[in-house]
Amino acid sequence: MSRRNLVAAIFFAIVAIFLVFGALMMHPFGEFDEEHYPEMDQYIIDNTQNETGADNGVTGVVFDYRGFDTLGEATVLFTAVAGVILLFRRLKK
Amino acid sequence: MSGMSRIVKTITNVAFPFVMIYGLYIIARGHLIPGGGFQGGVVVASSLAMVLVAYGSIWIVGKVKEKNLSVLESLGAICFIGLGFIGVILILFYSSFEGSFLKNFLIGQDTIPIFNEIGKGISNINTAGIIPLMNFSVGMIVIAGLFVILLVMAYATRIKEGK
Amino acid sequence: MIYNIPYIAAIALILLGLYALIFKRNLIKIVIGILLIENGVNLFLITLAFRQNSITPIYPITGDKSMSLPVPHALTLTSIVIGVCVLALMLSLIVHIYRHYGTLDVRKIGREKE
Amino acid sequence: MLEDTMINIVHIVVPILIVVVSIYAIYLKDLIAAAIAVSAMSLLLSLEFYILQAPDVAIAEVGLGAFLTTAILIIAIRATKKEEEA
Repeated sequence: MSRRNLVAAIFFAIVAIFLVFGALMMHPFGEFDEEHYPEMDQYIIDNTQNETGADNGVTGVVFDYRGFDTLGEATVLFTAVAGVILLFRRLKK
Repeated sequence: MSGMSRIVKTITNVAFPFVMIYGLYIIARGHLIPGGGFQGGVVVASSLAMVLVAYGSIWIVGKVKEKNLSVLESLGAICFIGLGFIGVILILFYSSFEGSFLKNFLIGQDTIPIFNEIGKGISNINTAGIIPLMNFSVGMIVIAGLFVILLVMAYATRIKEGK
Repeated sequence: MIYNIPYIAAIALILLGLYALIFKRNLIKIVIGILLIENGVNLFLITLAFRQNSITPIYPITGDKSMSLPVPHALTLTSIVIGVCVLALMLSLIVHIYRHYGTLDVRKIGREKE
Repeated sequence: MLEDTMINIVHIVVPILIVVVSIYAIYLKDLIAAAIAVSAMSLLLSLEFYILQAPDVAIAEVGLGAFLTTAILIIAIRATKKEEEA
């Protein structure tokens, strides 16, 4: 094992230890007590039919409460298409 | 990639319209059932990709021009941003209007008198203001973008014949 | 402890992707590692959004059940589409690298012309 | 009662299957087989999303992850080498 692999293995072990301890110390799966109560999500669930008119809460969040995220996502898709066409332009003929 | 065998082409001919209509259904009713612009666009792009794999990219390039798909994608993006800016522009005409970018200006309004009554009987399809229109524009962006990516990559790396 | 299994599965996906990212030398295997990390993060977000004895966030609601949280679902939806865009750009660059150098090994790229 | 027990069993079995299939995606030397393993992993992940009450994300994942990702990966693998050396 070379020196590069040794350093990489040590780094990998440190990250693995932190991630596994983080997973074991999460709150129990599917239960929310008062400390972790999701106030923002509860507000959206209660008001999405009056404020946006959509029955589907996820569509209400994507297109109304967080419309800027959708705009940025469309920009990323546009840029990816432009990049792929630019990269393969010379190989087409 | 050149075309595949006759069995694959026949099954593609049978399955293609059903998958495409299912995707358009998901886009059109995205505010009432699980679905929306992204998911329906992905399903329609999957059906187009199935035709691409079955018939080969050279046949597709003879039928569909790449520039037309770029125009479709740009049209979707312009529709999305335009719908966002209408919420700002309406401030100039109605002084009591509280507008902002991406404001849902069709919900809870009475300037267009009969709009909210259209489609009330047909299972409330017109309840969400501008959200269905945004679903259509995002669906256009996703269909054209993913199909252009697959088409360009498959045509540029095609297996050259007679070499 | 036994009900924390989705958290542990997400962490295992992230660690497997990190292993492929560090120790593999083929470029396409590295891309597969990045895909695994992405799916692990998506699974973690959806797991955070789950509430016990709940339904999907779509009206009408029946009975006295609660709804699962809608904001992490929206974030995950955006993340999945962006992941495919990044994958297409990475694979286009890999095809160009293979045509220029004739190999996919990370150690041999850039050392041919010396 | 029986329904709750079944859902609990599925909550335990499906994540274990996801981890096993992703280990195969790393381990296999043939790159097309690895791409198919990634596709199977995305399919199981969409099943897990459906159990966790997120059908929107499940539809997007089964379209993008299990179909288009595999198509793009196989197009790129066909243009390059099909085996991983050593």
